[in-house]
Amino acid sequence: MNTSPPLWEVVDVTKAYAGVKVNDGICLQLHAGQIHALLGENGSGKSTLIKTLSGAHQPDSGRLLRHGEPVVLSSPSAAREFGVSTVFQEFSVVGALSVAENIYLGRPPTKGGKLDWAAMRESARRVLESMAVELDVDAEVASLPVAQQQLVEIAKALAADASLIILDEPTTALSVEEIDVLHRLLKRLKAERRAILYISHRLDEVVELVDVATILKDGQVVSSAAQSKIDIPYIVKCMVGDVGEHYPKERNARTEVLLEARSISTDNRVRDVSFTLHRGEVLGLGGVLGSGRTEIARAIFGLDRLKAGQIVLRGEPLRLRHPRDAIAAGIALVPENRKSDGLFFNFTGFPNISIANLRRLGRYGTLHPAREREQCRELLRELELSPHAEHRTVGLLSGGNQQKVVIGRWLHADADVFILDEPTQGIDIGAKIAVYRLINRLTAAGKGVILISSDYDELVAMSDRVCTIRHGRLVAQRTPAELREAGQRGVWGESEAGAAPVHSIELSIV
Amino acid sequence: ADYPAPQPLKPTAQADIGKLPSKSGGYTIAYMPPATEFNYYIAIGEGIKAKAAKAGVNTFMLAPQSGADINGQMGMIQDAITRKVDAIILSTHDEAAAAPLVKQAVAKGIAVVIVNSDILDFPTPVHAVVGYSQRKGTHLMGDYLLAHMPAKSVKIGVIAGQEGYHSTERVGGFLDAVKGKPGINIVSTLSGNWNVEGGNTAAMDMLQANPDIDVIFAANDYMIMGTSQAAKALGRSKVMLLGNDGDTAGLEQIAAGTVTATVNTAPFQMGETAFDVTMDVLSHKYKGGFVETPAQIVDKTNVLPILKDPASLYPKPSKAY
Amino acid sequence: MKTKSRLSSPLVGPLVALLLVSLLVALTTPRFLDLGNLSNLALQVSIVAIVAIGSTIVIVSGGIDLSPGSAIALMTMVFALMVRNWGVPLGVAIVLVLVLGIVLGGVCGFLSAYLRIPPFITTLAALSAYRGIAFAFNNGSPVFSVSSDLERLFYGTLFGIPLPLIYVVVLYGIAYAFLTYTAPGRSIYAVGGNVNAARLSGIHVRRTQLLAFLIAGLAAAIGAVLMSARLNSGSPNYGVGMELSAIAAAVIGGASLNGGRGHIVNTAFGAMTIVVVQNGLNLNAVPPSVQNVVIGVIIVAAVGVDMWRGELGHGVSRLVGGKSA
Amino acid sequence: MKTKSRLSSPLVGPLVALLLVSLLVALTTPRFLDLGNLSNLALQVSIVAIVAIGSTIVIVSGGIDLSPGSAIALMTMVFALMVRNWGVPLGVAIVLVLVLGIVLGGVCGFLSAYLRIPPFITTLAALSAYRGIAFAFNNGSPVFSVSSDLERLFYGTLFGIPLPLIYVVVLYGIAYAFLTYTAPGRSIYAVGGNVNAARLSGIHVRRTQLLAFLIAGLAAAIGAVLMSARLNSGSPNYGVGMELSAIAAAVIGGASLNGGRGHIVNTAFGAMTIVVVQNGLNLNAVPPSVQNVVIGVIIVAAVGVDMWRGELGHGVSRLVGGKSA
Ligand SMILES: Nc1ncnc2c1ncn2[C@@H]1O[C@H](COP(=O)(O)OP(=O)(O)OP(=O)(O)O)[C@@H](O)[C@H]1O
Ligand SMILES: Nc1ncnc2c1ncn2[C@@H]1O[C@H](COP(=O)(O)OP(=O)(O)OP(=O)(O)O)[C@@H](O)[C@H]1O
Ligand SMILES: [Mg+2]
Ligand SMILES: [Mg+2]
Repeated sequence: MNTSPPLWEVVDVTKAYAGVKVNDGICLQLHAGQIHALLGENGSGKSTLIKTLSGAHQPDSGRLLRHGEPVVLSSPSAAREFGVSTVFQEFSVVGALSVAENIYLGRPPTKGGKLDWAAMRESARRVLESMAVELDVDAEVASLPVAQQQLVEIAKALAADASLIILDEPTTALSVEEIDVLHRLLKRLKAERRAILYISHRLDEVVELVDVATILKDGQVVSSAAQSKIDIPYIVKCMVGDVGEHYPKERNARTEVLLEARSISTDNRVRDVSFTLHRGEVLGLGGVLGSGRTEIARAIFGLDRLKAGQIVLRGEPLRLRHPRDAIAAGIALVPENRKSDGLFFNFTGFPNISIANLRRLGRYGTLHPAREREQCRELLRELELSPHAEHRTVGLLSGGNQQKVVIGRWLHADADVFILDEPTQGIDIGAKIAVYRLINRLTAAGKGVILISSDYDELVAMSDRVCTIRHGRLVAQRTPAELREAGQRGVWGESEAGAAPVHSIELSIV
Repeated sequence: ADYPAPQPLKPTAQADIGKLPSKSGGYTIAYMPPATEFNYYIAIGEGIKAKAAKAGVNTFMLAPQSGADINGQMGMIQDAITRKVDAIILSTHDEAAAAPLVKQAVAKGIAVVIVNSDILDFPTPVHAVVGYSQRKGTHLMGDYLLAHMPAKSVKIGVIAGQEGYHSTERVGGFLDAVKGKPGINIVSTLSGNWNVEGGNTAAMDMLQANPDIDVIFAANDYMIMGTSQAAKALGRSKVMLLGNDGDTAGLEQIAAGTVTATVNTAPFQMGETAFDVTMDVLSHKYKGGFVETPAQIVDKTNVLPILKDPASLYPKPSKAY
Repeated sequence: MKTKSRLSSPLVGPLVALLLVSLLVALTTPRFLDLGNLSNLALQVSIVAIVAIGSTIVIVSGGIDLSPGSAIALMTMVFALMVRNWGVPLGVAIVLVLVLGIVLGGVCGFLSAYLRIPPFITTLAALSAYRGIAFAFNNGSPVFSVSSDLERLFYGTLFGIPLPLIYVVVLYGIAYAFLTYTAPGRSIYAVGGNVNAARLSGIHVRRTQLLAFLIAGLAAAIGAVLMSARLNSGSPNYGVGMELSAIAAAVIGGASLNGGRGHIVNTAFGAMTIVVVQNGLNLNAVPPSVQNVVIGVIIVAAVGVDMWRGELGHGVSRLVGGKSA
Repeated sequence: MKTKSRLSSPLVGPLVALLLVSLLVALTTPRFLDLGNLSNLALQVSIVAIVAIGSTIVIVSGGIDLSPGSAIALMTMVFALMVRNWGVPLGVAIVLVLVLGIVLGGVCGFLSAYLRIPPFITTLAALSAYRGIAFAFNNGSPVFSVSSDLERLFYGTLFGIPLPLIYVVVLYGIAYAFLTYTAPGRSIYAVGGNVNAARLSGIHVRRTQLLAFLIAGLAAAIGAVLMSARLNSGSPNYGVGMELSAIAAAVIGGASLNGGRGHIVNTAFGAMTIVVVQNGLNLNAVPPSVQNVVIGVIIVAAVGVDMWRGELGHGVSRLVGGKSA
């Protein structure tokens, strides 16, 4: 353990929103050359603490010490002066600006009072190189997929060359490869004796990376760095108590084919993809970032028109001109970007659930509030959804509950095929397990699930079959068993070539 | 020419007509009022058009829609100069603003005739001025009220236009006549923003605040028509309603008895006169100066003859009288 | 808790504002509370209140409508001409004007929803174009003394209640029912709240955006008919600035210009607040210049108070919504 | 490719639009290309172009400014009175007006940035209030023939070049440098693009929003001085509708009302497009009613074209990124 005096110390910090204490007397110490994990369920107050440490807001009480000296972080810029830089959970990038400008947002290099564009673009390039990321520094950030935006967010924090680097769920959108690169980078920074505070709901990556961990529950520290053991069972126990099996996989696959994609292609990167989804089956889609998994989902959900090929549902060929057609046919999409594509933050939970199937609320386009309440309450119980969902706008629900709301929407719409794009992104282990149980309930009911996940273990554990997507092509289909043999590293990458021929598995399932 | 003899302008305001290029026929005349939103200026334009048609002269109107758009009018004058018209018949809410451009026009040999104005000292020399005196007109209306007092002592409400020259002059003229006279009490003054809508709202509130009002004077006919709607709605048909302009619709309401009287400034004839003067200027017959056009009080007793002569009215009456 | 302030008891704020303003006026002018003046108020508020229904629905759908003032001018002209000059029976003329209103709204709606030109732009263009067309009729001259039956539409009463008051109550009732108890109404909130989520939920986004404008057009048309009835005339000068009063009413009523939020009934309170202020100033014969200043202050104050009330609840969704005006 | 269309060659669209319109006008009226008419155009575009600098910067910062028209009216009044009635030397008066402009802008900026009242509301209130105050001076009558030196500010020339043209070029140069090569300039884009991100990146969000309005106020003040010089007078009626022309100029120039996007130079092209159209219509003596319609159509068309050019680049990314206007 580290004996030198802490670089930063959080002493008894309390922060309340609308009277609710979301940080309650929190203490922790951050040492140079140490990677410190901050763990806890959704809504346990991690980001709130981070915002305090980054000067984004002021604590109601408590102190921050730097080298033992009390300091006040009156604003994000003040925090930066003290050598704190942060990767925020809600990114802090500006879509309308270029990658380079975002990396130096708020502190652009100047020469003689004049902005030095050349220097900015050059150093931006260097930062991205150090992260082994290939990105056009002139690209407009809004034009990049979420994952790459997250990489820009990380680059932004690293470019600040800070003594304390805080990362609030930096890997939600990343896949194994990028995560590896990031971890190697963080370890190097640690070697440079910087302090690192790391937040993630991916416990597998956490345990392999961090030195110590502070665990929060309901805004309080339940296990300090000194106490915490760095192993998943302990952490989970502290966070959510006993949960039993982390991947409670049930195999409900039947032989009946539910959905079939016949060599479909779109203008949006999907090339000649074929697969079948059986009733009660979970079909996993694996691949590196931008391999085109989300794009396949978009094609099946009618968001991108088919250039070639055919989608067949229950033996009937489908014509999808619009998501509406897919929904009408019983296809559901839980989008990877919950906040921008999934939720209505102007609604409470119930309207969010019923929106995709208003027909159920009354005839001739009328809505009966009573009917809505009754239907949604039933789902609320079934999903073990927080009762707050009925009266609070979804912005006030935890990540896990928000995700349940979106899934609940499609249960309410009584869909048959569920496309879950990164369904456990950014939600805590307890909520994840709840989602897994939900998947089991779906498959048990004979529904088909297409699971897109960058969480390798999750994908392998929860899928009945896993397709490998590369450059928009489906290059292999294997059983989880076969994958485990292949081992984790670079499993989706070019490296391992010849995969089992597609048809062989068909037989093995039938 | 069939218009009253001109009175001289201030020497500084009289442009030398002799300096105009002498050209016989083939004239193009631009009529440039401050706005099309006031029917009044359309009526003047129709007067010009009517005469021009007879004389086979080419005229066109160029004006912003809103009287507030001074800048727009200036732009249009600039464009008219660029287009090298022979004469500009100009009416503006803002002499000083127009002055620099008028100077340009005159220098370029374009005849400039100011219409619907009575100022003898335009900031820069012009060739002629045609119009009537705002103050004199409403002063007549004041006298008319004194002559036709509905009671020994009357409570009067005034509906002014939006603050500015026309409102000040017209209300001023009326007040000059009645102020301090026995039995005259001005109980309220509100603005009706020159339009029917505003006159109606102002009158509604005015009649609410002062249920015992006997007379309402409005600075133009639109506002008095809005007022008559309000009076009717509140069942106050006995209130004496006095307007200003001689708008056809206003005259018709006088005939119908819903408005008591107005100052008829005969915009159509003013237009005709302005055209005659302009032609005389172009043919160097005009000696310069200000031609005052008639302004006359019209009430039930003398409205019919006017309405019976639609040829010299714009817009045309809604029915034959 | 935002929910609380928005759905369960969302009516408090603007109503309080209205009552405060009324109290103030009542103190300065006893006459304010005369039955006469109250019905006078009803007449005055009716038109803007009805137009504001449309503005609110467009705002909730995530748009903005700058066109109703000009659209009203155009429609009063067409209406007056139909009845007075073209010999169209009153009833038919009214129906035709309502259709015209829907068309005018539809043009903005189509351009905004299907060609994706920002509503601010399409309706700004309409603001200019519609009034232009209005001036093209009867070469810009107003059309007076249209028909005496027409006047009764506005000045008439039912059981002693002024008709306009009845129209307002009925129309707000319909609007409320539509927004609360129908799928299209719910969709308008959804589209205004999050376009992408709405599209992925299978909502007819464009159709919904269009619908909002069609309703706004209809509301403007009703306003135009009442305006013509009130002044028994049509004029290309009517309705100047109406769009701004209507938007102000919606916003004072707490509608969010980011879309997705707004309670129709509060718009009525917002409209009344504005009219009460004007009435109070007129009753005290305050010069128009000062009136403009006061109106301006009232708007800011009303919204300011509402913002301030909101803060607590909004915090989060502001953050996640990532949108803050 | 979006990047290209935004960063490398963003000037194409609006410039093309301008050239097309000019060509059209030139064909209908040979006189259009007279040197006389061209300098006439320069005079006409100057004021709105300068005011539009402010409107653009506010729009880029994520706001909207409806106040400049009224602010100009107020400032021309104060200016004219200072020079003509209160005996303030011209130079001093100009400086004072510029200060006044900054104050007027500051009021809206403070309310929007620090009290978080949506700019649409604060500036809508100012639109009403400032004109009201303007009317309160000199009891609403314009102030004429202020000073002949004043006129020269507008009608004068330098090496035969009309002064207003020089002002425009210089001011746009400054604005361009400010927006491209200074930290505050970039902050305006950042804040307009994403408030929260900007805040978390240590940008003084509220200060930046305020700054945008201060600049807008200054631009309006310069516009007011030129307006007074052009008309050698001050009047509470000046500048009506100026805010909309200025916004239209910015938007035709491709500025996004969602903030964060917009190229100042294109605003100049946008302003010219509008003025060229008006000029063309005037030269052909097209009646004002038709003019309004044409203006409206032009606005929509210009923006529509720009949108459409964008789509190609945006379409996909928008949905993948999950961001859509
Ligand atoms: N601005 C705010 N206003 C009101 N409540 C808030 C605000 N921000 C966060 N909260 C609430 O405070 C609690 C803690 O939120 P916080 O974001 O810190 O949790 P977290 O640990 O980061 O959760 P997650 O793992 O999902 O990111 C949650 O219940 C959240 O709803
Ligand atoms: N912001 C956007 N970016 C890219 N494509 C879009 C966008 N908005 C709409 N589209 C495309 O336009 C089409 C219609 O989408 P949208 O759902 O908005 O229309 P709609 O409301 O279903 O149409 P309608 O109401 O006429 O049925 C879809 O194919 C969608 O992909
Ligand atoms: Mg968090
Ligand atoms: Mg993806």
